[in-house]
Amino acid sequence: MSIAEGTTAPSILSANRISKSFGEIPVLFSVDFDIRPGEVHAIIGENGAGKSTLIKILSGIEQPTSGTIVYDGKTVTLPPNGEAEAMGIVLIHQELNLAEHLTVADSIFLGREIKKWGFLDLNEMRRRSAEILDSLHVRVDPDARISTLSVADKQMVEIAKAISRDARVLIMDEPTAVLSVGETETLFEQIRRLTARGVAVIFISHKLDEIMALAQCVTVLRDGQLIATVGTENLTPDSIAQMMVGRELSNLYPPKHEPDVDAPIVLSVRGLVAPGVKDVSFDLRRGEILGFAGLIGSGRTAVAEAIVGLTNKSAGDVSLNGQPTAFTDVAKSVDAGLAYMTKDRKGRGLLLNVGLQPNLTLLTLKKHLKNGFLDGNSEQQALERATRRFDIRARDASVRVGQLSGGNQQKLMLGKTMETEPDIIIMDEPTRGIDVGTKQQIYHIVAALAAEGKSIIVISSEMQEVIGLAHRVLVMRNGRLAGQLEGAEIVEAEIMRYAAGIKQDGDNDNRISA
Amino acid sequence: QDEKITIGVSIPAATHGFMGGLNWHAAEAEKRLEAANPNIDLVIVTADGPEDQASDLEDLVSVQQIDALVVLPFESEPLTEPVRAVKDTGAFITVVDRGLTDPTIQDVYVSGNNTEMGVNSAEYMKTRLKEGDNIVILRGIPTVLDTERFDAFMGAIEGTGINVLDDEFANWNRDDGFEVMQDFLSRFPDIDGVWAQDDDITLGVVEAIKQAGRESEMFVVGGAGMKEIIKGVMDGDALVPVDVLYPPAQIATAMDVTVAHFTSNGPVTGSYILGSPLITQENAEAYYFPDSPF
Amino acid sequence: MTTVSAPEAAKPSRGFRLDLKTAGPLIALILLVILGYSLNPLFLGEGNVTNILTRSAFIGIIAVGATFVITAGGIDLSVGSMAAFIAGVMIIIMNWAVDAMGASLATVLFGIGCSLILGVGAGFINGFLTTKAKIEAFIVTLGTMGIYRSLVTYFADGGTLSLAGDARDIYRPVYYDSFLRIPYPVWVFIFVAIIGWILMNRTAFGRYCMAIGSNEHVARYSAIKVDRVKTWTYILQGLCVSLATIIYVPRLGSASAATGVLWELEAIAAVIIGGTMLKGGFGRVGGTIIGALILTAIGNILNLTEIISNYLNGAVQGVIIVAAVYLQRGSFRAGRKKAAE
Amino acid sequence: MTTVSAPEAAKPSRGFRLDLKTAGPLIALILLVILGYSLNPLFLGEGNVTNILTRSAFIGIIAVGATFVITAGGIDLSVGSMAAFIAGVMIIIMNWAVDAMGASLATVLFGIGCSLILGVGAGFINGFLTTKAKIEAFIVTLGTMGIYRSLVTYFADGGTLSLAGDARDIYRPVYYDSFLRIPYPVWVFIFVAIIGWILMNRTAFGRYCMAIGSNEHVARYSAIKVDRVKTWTYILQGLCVSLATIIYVPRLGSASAATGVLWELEAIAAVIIGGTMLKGGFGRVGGTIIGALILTAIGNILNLTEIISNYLNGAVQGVIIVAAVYLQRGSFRAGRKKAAE
Ligand SMILES: Nc1ncnc2c1ncn2[C@@H]1O[C@H](COP(=O)(O)OP(=O)(O)OP(=O)(O)O)[C@@H](O)[C@H]1O
Ligand SMILES: Nc1ncnc2c1ncn2[C@@H]1O[C@H](COP(=O)(O)OP(=O)(O)OP(=O)(O)O)[C@@H](O)[C@H]1O
Ligand SMILES: [Mg+2]
Ligand SMILES: [Mg+2]
Repeated sequence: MSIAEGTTAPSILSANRISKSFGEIPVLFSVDFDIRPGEVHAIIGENGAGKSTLIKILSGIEQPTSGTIVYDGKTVTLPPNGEAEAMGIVLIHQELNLAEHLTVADSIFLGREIKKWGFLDLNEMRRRSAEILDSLHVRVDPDARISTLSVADKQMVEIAKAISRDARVLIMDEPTAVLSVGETETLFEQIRRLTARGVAVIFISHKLDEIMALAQCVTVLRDGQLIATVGTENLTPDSIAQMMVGRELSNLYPPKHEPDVDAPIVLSVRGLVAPGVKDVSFDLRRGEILGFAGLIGSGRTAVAEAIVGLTNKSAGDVSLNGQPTAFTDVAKSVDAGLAYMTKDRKGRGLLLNVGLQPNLTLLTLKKHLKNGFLDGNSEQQALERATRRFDIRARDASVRVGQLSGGNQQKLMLGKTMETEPDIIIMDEPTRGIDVGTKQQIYHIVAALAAEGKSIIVISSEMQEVIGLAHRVLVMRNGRLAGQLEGAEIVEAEIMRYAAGIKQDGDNDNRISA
Repeated sequence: QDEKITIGVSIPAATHGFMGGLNWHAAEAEKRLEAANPNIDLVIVTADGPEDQASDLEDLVSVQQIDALVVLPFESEPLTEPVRAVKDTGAFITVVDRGLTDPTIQDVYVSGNNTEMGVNSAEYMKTRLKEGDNIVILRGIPTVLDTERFDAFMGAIEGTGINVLDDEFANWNRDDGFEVMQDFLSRFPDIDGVWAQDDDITLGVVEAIKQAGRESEMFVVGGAGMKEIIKGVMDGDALVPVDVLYPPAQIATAMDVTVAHFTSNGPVTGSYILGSPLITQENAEAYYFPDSPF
Repeated sequence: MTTVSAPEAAKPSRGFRLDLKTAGPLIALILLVILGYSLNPLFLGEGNVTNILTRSAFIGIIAVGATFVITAGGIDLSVGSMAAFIAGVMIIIMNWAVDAMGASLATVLFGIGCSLILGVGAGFINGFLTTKAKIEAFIVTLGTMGIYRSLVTYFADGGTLSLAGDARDIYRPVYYDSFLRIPYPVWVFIFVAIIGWILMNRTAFGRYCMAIGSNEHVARYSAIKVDRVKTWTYILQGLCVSLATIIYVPRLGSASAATGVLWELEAIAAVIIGGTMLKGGFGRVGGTIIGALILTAIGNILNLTEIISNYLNGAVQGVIIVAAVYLQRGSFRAGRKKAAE
Repeated sequence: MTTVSAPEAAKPSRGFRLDLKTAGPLIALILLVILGYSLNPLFLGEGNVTNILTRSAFIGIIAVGATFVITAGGIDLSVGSMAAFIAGVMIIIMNWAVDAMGASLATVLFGIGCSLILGVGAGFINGFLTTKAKIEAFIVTLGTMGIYRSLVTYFADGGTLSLAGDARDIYRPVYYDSFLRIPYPVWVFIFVAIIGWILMNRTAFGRYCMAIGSNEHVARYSAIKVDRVKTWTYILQGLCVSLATIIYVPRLGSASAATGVLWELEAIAAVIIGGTMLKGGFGRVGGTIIGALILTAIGNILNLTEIISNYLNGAVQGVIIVAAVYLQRGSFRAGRKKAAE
């Protein structure tokens, strides 16, 4: 891809002095933006900076309060509700935007069905879906219902859906937030293929290395203001981060304190078999941060859900502080001091149509009872505490969670889980969609918790996160533990090898328990 | 005499043919009586169930401030107390059709006669059928008056040797009458008579019999006096040769009597039991009201 | 990328699932047939089977429409009253036409045409109030339910509207005659079922209904004209009611306040028994047909036997419905559990 | 960052939102009162107001229970039949007690106790079948609706079950007497309304109901015992039905197959008119109370005037209900539109 080519070409889509307010609350202030065919243009900024809002305006989903949009050299008013797709502007929403009851093929072609004599050409749609999914190396059946897919697979379906459309401008709002390295790599291949054909791609991500790898040009937003638009060749991840956050960002990851090898084992799993899990054994020590790595669908989430009682295990033992336990529901595991934070914040984590406070306290409502009745003040205080601790930013007082920016939803969910004050916490993709500044905060919180003697399992598809945080990393593959890495062994290449099945630990599972 | 007199009329809503006819007669009587007596205001309210009717009675007292009440109770027992409450306000009470459990409440009682209706139907059956003949029965909705009719009928045919093959509820509804009869027809190869008890049901029954082509095997006895049926009886329909009257016009009688209480000089009291005579080709003319919706 | 990942896990094998899901209601129906036959062998007599099929046509046709409404996340409580209303107006119009120009095939066709227009209009009103005035479907259709029922009572003066005899004679065969030994109403039912099935499973419209019922935002963002599609489901429902009325009127030649009482409940029950979800998103026309047959068969079986007190008919009906749905759900419990995750 | 963040951000300004949302049904009710008064000033006479309040107690109390069921994403069609059934059994039991040991306050209290137990039991059955047997609430409660209605018909042998005269005399004041000029049923209604409001808005249970109705998965992941809470909503519903029955029986002293017919529809309508969403997730007990008052007032207004034919009662009722809900929704349309995003 040559940038030179891009710079000479006229821009295909541009925004001039766009402002946007929701009710009284301004979210974007006079932002300019433009993109040329064949270019990947990244938008970065803190959570709530207005990135999603900007691209919603660029795709017609939201109408700007003021300012104009020029598409193909003509000033246009983009039609609402994704109708701009017909004009070649395709958007992948930040939050999953699939109907759970439909099949994969139905979803990919929703609103744009292939017909033969007026009837749906199911075979053709199935075939084409399979083809697109194949090109993305996604192994899902086109006939599978969306509700049966994992979050990552759903995201891949969304990507497949977007790629299948004849886009001239393809806008992706944090498509990689739930993807692991492998899937991300595949996605990038596809993006490069599209840009080579002249498609313009707008790309939002909080993963700065991805931006360096993919984009030619970066627009930085802060507080709804345009800070700068720069070519990536002049940037380093550090300088981007600084532009975003407005301050120097040093050591993203806190220093690892030495794990205490004699610390008692707080959680011990032996021979766990459950839906999606085939014979998994491991131990977790007090004060330890244990990373779980692996590909999509490798069964990490399934392990966590089986442990806390969200799914029924069919075999195996789980003991907590040496006591055998069998949680039949989440309440029991929470009471025992073991909390699980889901990665599916929209479907499993948060009630989107209510406010922040009921969401934050839902898991721990019992703590906010006074004489058996809910104590609004106590809930309010909890919210204030969590807002401070996790830097949750809502612009409007009465905002419902569904209206929060993605990253702020994630922070709220983190706050919700931490409200239980667990001794052991399993975090599934804890920093999904969170900006670097806040990420740093969260990493420090995690490290501090471990130093306090809490034990933490971090399930993450972001390799760097696992590497940067964990004392020990378990790699899963096809529902089994493929390997264990410790100390200096924890490097990307090693993890990948286990995850892809190129390397395997001895068949002896016991080795894996430290 | 110029004092305004308000008379409340509380009846069930027109949910099936008979009640429809009753509603029509009430409305006609209202027009007629109000035209004839300018100082009298009749207020008709319709109810969907016993509790609804109890509420209607309260409303007639509290907002219409009635001087007299004509009531056809949805069910006898539940409405006894509410009617008594109206009586306690000093209103003149006329009860229609279904008697209250405490007859001392009413000043006038106007009624058809469910027992007689059942008995008369059975008597006619007896004239047409002999020992060993088979009949089927289609009942209304499980309520007190249906039970009264049914028990009276069963009592009257007891010992005659006429077999009641089965009885089912047809909800005073044509469609249900049609379907239940269809099923009776496919179930029983030999049916000699049908007691449908209500003319709405009769219409459905007749269609089912015609569909099966078994008109010649049996006859049907309905009840109430629907104009279509009466017309058939007049014309000598062999399938439905007779009908048993259960006059929807009784409400008009009751209203007349109640108005008479205020307009005539002498006191009006007592019972007016309208019989449930058998309507045959000979006397049908007298029961035929082509303008009535029923 | 070496995503060898879960190849087995992802294959839900469509054929299998479809089978299981259709199988649910079907098994319940078969059990019911066996029950009916064992109580009274006449249950499977040709006459009785024809009766059941013909009867189930009314509820079945209406329920096909209801399947679309419910799949798209709506509900229509007005269908029974609407049927009574359409039947009533149709009769008034035909009688008027007979007076004006005598009874002929044209009169009947004219009446049928009016019925179709009324159905579409009534459906449109429900759809319009739901989508444009943004009133809950439950309230809108509860309201129109009262309105239609009242209007027919009013038109009939509390009594019955009857079709003039000569028009009746011309119209009568539509209910009572057969083609290839199958009565016309059953043909209409088959026709509606096939069209409905195709519409639901083989056209974009059906997909849109499911998408809207499943997640309205998603549907909206997919450039689906949500309000239009929803309105169309109500219009379709109205059309189905009108078709049901067209085969209903020749049966008894009359309409009254008692016509179609509680049909809405039966239609919705048929839809749910058939496996469509009340909350929307998942519609199964085939199941609905079976649901309608199950409901009719239950009533029929109760009429064919004397074992139980008449007073308990409703109880038996209730027990059988619950049991039928339990069986049906039970038979693919395993499959559902995963889906429910 | 201009984030107003924590303190203000977190303040959901409860007062304001509550006001707007309660205002909807309230405005409709006020308009209705004005209509009633203009038709007949006696509408606001003390006697009539008392009548309206007392009457609305039945539906109101049942609807409070229904608010919980619906908020948690369920539905209960069986309430009307359940009321008839409980009333019937209660009468049988009391009559039996009178025979056995004479009529006394104890007899009545015994009957009341049995009624409460029956209500809880019936609610539990609905809840159990819905959550454990995993049958759709619509089907379960359609089934139990038929079953209870049949049973009461059976117990009454097709007739009426009447409370023995002497027990009736003791029990009668519960409906007809007043305390501070407010009849007892109204007191019970007020009591149930307050308890219901507190339960919904000030306890964990209410919060759980909303969470479950809004997203069952999230509820489960938030350590909520979904099945248990749902079952409790049905039990609560049963309890409310039983309370309504306890004040109903002394009114008419009897029960029959005609008792409580269509109460389920009225109760659900009251709930929806009050602003609770049929899809669950959002429950408003205060609105339900107003909804019940609106429904009762409509019925009462129809008795105030003779302007319109009785045949059209249902139509007027329908129009008013739809209009009331339209007004209500309209008044905070702006708020909703945004909320619908
Ligand atoms: N529909 C809405 N109503 C009210 N406020 C909204 C709405 N949508 C977004 N906002 C507010 O606008 C601001 C910008 O949100 P936006 O989603 O654009 O952030 P973002 O940059 O995409 O953040 P993230 O990285 O967390 O996704 C946030 O404060 C958010 O709460
Ligand atoms: N309840 C269940 N029943 C059957 N299979 C399940 C269940 N839960 C998960 N699985 C399957 O188990 C596999 C592992 O899924 P899981 O979500 O645990 O993966 P993961 O490693 O967390 O992947 P990612 O988080 O990247 O999506 C998937 O193929 C999934 O379909
Ligand atoms: Mg965003
Ligand atoms: Mg997973």
